[in-house]
Amino acid sequence: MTRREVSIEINGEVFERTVEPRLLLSDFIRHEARLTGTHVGCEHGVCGACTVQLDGEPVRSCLLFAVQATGHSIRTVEAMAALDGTLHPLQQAFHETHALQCGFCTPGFLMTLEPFVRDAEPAQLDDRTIRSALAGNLCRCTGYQNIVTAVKLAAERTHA
Amino acid sequence: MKPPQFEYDDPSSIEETLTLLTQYGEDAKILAGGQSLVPLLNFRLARPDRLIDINNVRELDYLRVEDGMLRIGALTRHSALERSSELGERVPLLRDAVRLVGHVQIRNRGTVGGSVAHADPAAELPVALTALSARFHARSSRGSRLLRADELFVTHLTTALEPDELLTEIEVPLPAPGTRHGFVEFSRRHGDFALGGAAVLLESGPDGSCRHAAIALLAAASTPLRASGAEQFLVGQRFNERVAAEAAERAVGDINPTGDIHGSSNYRRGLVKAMVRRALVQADSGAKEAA
Amino acid sequence: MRKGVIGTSLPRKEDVPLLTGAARFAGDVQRPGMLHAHILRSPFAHARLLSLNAGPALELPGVHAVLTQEDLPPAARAIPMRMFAQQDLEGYLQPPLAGGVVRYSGEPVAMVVADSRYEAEDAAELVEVDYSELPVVLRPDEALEEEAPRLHTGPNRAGGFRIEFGDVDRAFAEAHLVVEERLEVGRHAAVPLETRGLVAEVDELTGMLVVYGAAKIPHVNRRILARLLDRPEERIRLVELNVGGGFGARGEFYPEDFLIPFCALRLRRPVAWVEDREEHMRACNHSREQVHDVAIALAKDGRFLALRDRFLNNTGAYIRTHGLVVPGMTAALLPGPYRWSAYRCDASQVVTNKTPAGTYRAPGRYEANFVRERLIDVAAHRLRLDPVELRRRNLIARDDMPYPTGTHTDGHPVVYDSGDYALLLEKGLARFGWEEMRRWRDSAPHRGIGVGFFVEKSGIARWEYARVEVTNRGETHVYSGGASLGQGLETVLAQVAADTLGVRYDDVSVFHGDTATIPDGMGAFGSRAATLGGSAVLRGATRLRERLLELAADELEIAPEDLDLVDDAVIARGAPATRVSLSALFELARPARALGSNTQPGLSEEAYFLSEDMTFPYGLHCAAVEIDAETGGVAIERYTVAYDLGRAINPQLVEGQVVGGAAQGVAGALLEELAYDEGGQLVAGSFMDYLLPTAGEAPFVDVLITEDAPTSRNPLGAKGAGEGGTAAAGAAIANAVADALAAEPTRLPITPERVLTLAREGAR
Amino acid sequence: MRVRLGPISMDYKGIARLAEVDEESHRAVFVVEGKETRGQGSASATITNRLVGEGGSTRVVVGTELSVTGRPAQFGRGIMQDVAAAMLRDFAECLSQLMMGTDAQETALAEAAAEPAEPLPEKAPPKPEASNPPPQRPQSEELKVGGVVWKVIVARVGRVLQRFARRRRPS
Repeated sequence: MTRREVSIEINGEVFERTVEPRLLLSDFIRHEARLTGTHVGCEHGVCGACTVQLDGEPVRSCLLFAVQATGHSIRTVEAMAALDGTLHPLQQAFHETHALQCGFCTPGFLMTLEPFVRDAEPAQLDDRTIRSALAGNLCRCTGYQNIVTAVKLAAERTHA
Repeated sequence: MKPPQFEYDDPSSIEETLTLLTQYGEDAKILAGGQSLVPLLNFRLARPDRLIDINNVRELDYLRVEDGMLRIGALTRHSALERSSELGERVPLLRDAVRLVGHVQIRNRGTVGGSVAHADPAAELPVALTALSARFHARSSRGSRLLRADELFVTHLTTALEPDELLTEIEVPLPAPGTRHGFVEFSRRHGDFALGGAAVLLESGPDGSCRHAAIALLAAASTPLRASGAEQFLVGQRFNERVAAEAAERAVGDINPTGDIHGSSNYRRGLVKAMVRRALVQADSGAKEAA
Repeated sequence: MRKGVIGTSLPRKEDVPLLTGAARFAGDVQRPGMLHAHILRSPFAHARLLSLNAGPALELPGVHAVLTQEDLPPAARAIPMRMFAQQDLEGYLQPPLAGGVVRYSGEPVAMVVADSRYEAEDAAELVEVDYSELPVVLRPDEALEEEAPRLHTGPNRAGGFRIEFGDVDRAFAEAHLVVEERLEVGRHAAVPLETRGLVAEVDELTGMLVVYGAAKIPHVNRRILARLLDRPEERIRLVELNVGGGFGARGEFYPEDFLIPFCALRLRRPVAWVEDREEHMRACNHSREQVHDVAIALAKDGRFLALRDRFLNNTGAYIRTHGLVVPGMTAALLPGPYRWSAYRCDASQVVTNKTPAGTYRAPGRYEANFVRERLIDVAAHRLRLDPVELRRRNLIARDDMPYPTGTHTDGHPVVYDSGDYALLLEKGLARFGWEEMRRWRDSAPHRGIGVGFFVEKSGIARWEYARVEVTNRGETHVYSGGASLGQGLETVLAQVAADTLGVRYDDVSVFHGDTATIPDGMGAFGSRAATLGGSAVLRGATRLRERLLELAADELEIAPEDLDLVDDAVIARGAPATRVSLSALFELARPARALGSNTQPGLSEEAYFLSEDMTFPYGLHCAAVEIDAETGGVAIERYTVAYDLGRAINPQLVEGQVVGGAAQGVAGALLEELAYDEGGQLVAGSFMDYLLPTAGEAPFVDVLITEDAPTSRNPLGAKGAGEGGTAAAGAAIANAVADALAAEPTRLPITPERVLTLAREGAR
Repeated sequence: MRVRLGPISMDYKGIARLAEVDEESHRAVFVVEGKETRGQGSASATITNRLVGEGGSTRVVVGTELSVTGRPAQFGRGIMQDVAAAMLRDFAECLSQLMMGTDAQETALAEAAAEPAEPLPEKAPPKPEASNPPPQRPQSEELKVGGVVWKVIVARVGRVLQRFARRRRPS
């Protein structure tokens, strides 16, 4: 198969590699860019653990090929906390409300919810809307309850 | 679960795409949003020799109203539909339908053309577009043609598009002012493909009776299905619960949905009936009209 | 306790790396020269393996090896049981790779090793395997029929036992009412979000075999691996990394736990294997599938006279590490919180052509609670008695504690240690708003409310190890024989250590799961990590505190009882300026100094904790549901779990355990089912059809934690918290659906179609 | 043999054989067995064809039991049901065309409805006869599902069935 040169910007850094077209973006991020915070839970687009932001919008990286990300900018969980280690308000809210247990699904949730919390109007922040916003990410540990609480807390602080 | 090998092209224009399709035809597969195709690749249930990625064909990404038509470029993402205020005002049925497609990550990537070309009878957009009497533009190096939904959708996951053809645009006639709509579905989980559903458009005459009705059924057959018997029945009727129930009964009269572990054929038939009735009631209440 | 660290909802110690993407899971490990394995699995549920030709696969560039059963050493013929083993079961154990016959779809047949996972999967497609299909049996009752296809040399009933006390037959003969039902629980599974994964390598410098990706029971698995590899235990190091959920299934010793290390030894290259979701669904332990023929005998006033059950546990194609644990737990805890004068339970472990089964959160109890509580509701309906009232009349009284139930499991007698069941029942109902919800139910059709009472067990496998140390920087390190699967082990153990020693919570670090730094341990299962692990830490920390005070007493020339340990120093009570820091004490305890002054060198205290027996937390699930009579959809209006744990070390963590557990239990009642077709193909083999609940389906769960009945079986007074959230969820949901439909569901899960069938046919 | 359903494609190598011919009850059973050419899965189908007289026309009742192993069986949402339904429909159409084409006097309508691994019920509503020809598929030359093997099987089934049908004619 014809390998392709790709040049992908992830968290502000450009990664240039020559890859098979079939290489999944999730594998590129994890194994080529060595950013293992993005997790793979099903590889068929249901669990949401591999969610990253493509040009600012949450997408499933297991349903994209690395070659497709050339020229685009990818953001992963590693980019959320400040360089000095200060957690992003959403991360902080997750921490305070016990919104994670095993934490495997957490990066995917954070990538999905970061734009949601940023853009959410206060009127949207009822349980139903929040649950709908995070229904594309599976969590097996928490039963989602504390994640809903974390979203409310983070949104309150963000829009205060 | 890694995809098999394939060659990859990423044309940047329709012309270039058509040339590639002419060259590779059967052996190639169009990659649009990839939200249905890539899982099949990862499972190695699809093994095209070549993927023609049209995500760089920007000329296919548009949404505009002209000449009483909503024109949707095949590469328009679900999320673009969802966000379009014009769509919400002019074709709210489509907006309601697209909101039910998968989850936000799916809608950010999935495309209207991809959803149509994948021809899953349980998918929301093909059903909504069927109810809306949309027409589908297909192009190849040989020329172009325009297909109706009943011409396009052949069976499960199969359209009438020839191997060298590219779906380029979906045109949706704008519903007449005052047209009311309903879109209802039932799935076992949030965002899953539904087990049954219905899309409905109702237009009333000055006396309040039904002048025009469109009913399309979701997951009722191997393709999206118009319930023409029920539609005809509704015309001239004044709407009430009994009429809705009767129309629903007629809508599922001779459907025979495929059963699976989530529900038998019988269960699904009853479910689609309930969905039709509810969609009609929703349309009648008019609560969902306009954004 | 002194600082009130225990009992406080502190933020979790584990979080920051997990939130920032810095945490490392097994799939994140990358070693120089690492190869990737892919397991070739049988597509057939039952077939003779005629031939296997790896030739074409080996020709593919990048392919290093294809291993089959012929390559395995004799010692590795079968994976042994680690719990509730029975001699009869030996003939049903699973080999790491199939030879001769495959017995379930998904059984490992060969292993392909290549430079990348992509290439390994390419190569696996080229391995030519010839099978000759054999007849398939999938249901446990059918497996016991005379003409059923036989899986192994022995009968399809691989094992079983009877538990009995009292005169059951007489009680049934004299009963006012006998209620008998066939009740079934569908097959579902733990399905953690992280699939399993392992990386094995031989450290070139030391010759040590290192396996990353251990979970749950690293020391136990090292023992098994050593035996199968015929290698000394101390030449094997298992390392637990971050673990993405376990719930009973992950961390047991599976075929891959042998194959990957074996392959690394053989190829002398690091070998990685990350299970994909499709294989996880077919390879990792399933659970829950049981068929009960159960009966209850009642007196006229509703008094329970006797309980009789005969049940089959569908354990799939092989007996795995759990032996008879699941049927054992079912039979031992089926009597629940009630008084019975007689009980008989015949348990059978039955093999079929499905994926082998093991434990899943509240193993055996989820099933038992469904069976018992469902049957009690049926009885209440027949007696025209309020189901709650019927329970109230039969609860074991507080004054009867400790209460020997007359049952036992794997050698442990079941003796309830403490409990005030009546009090918990009333508290739970009040919290749920039972009267309010009755009115809610009566105000519209298709609404129902139901309860499920449960007695859980926790802290099985009696002992745990801990070592508590003060470091040269004055910080505290805790080494535990427990393991973390995401439940917050580090947080809880740090709280116990901080509280006991008097140091700051933030200054405590907890280490676990590395056999190189921890000599032994039992791990994390059966809600044991906090109770047994915490008690071991408590004991070690208590001794370390005594030593620190003694050392400081010598240094400050003040009697130990006049000293206190506060944060990072030992201070004189009432004169905090008189102090010696922990780091200074560390220097004093260095060997040269300590040996000179005839004291024990080092600031490290090892402790083992042995519990005389299990503890028994208990609780109540209450559910209110509304049914859509057209779709069969079940909407949960309100859900409450009341749970008495004796003592909650971190209430917020406990609540999280209960809510997450309830989401799993409710999903097992409504959504999740590992459906097979007639040929034995797992058709719910992906996340498209195996329906884990999303945030849209998981109910809001209101949790009431009570501490009315601490246990005396450990110094913390704590009972395990991990499983009660799941234990009675199936029972409560089924009873609420029964109430809404005036019908009697007899099988979980209650899918929309089954709801409609019940609504149509079931009116009682 | 390549089975295709939209983007899904599975290649099998295998055999098709006539397993049973019962002249008395006008019943012919075909068995098709295949192994994935790439991958470990397999597929087998038992196709039962039975002729039923119906006024002036003859109905061919086609039943199929499809058994599939490997990923197509596990990849959910009932795609195997869809594949089976599509295969059977193609089979029926192909058979119908063949028989109508080869013997214009005879009207044989192939009826097909599939629930895999379940004997086909005969409850399919009676179809109007000859005047209503079977729907023409857009690519009737190239069967989407089934491919070459179908044609072979259909030809053989057709021959057997026509033999039955001729014998029925006097009645």
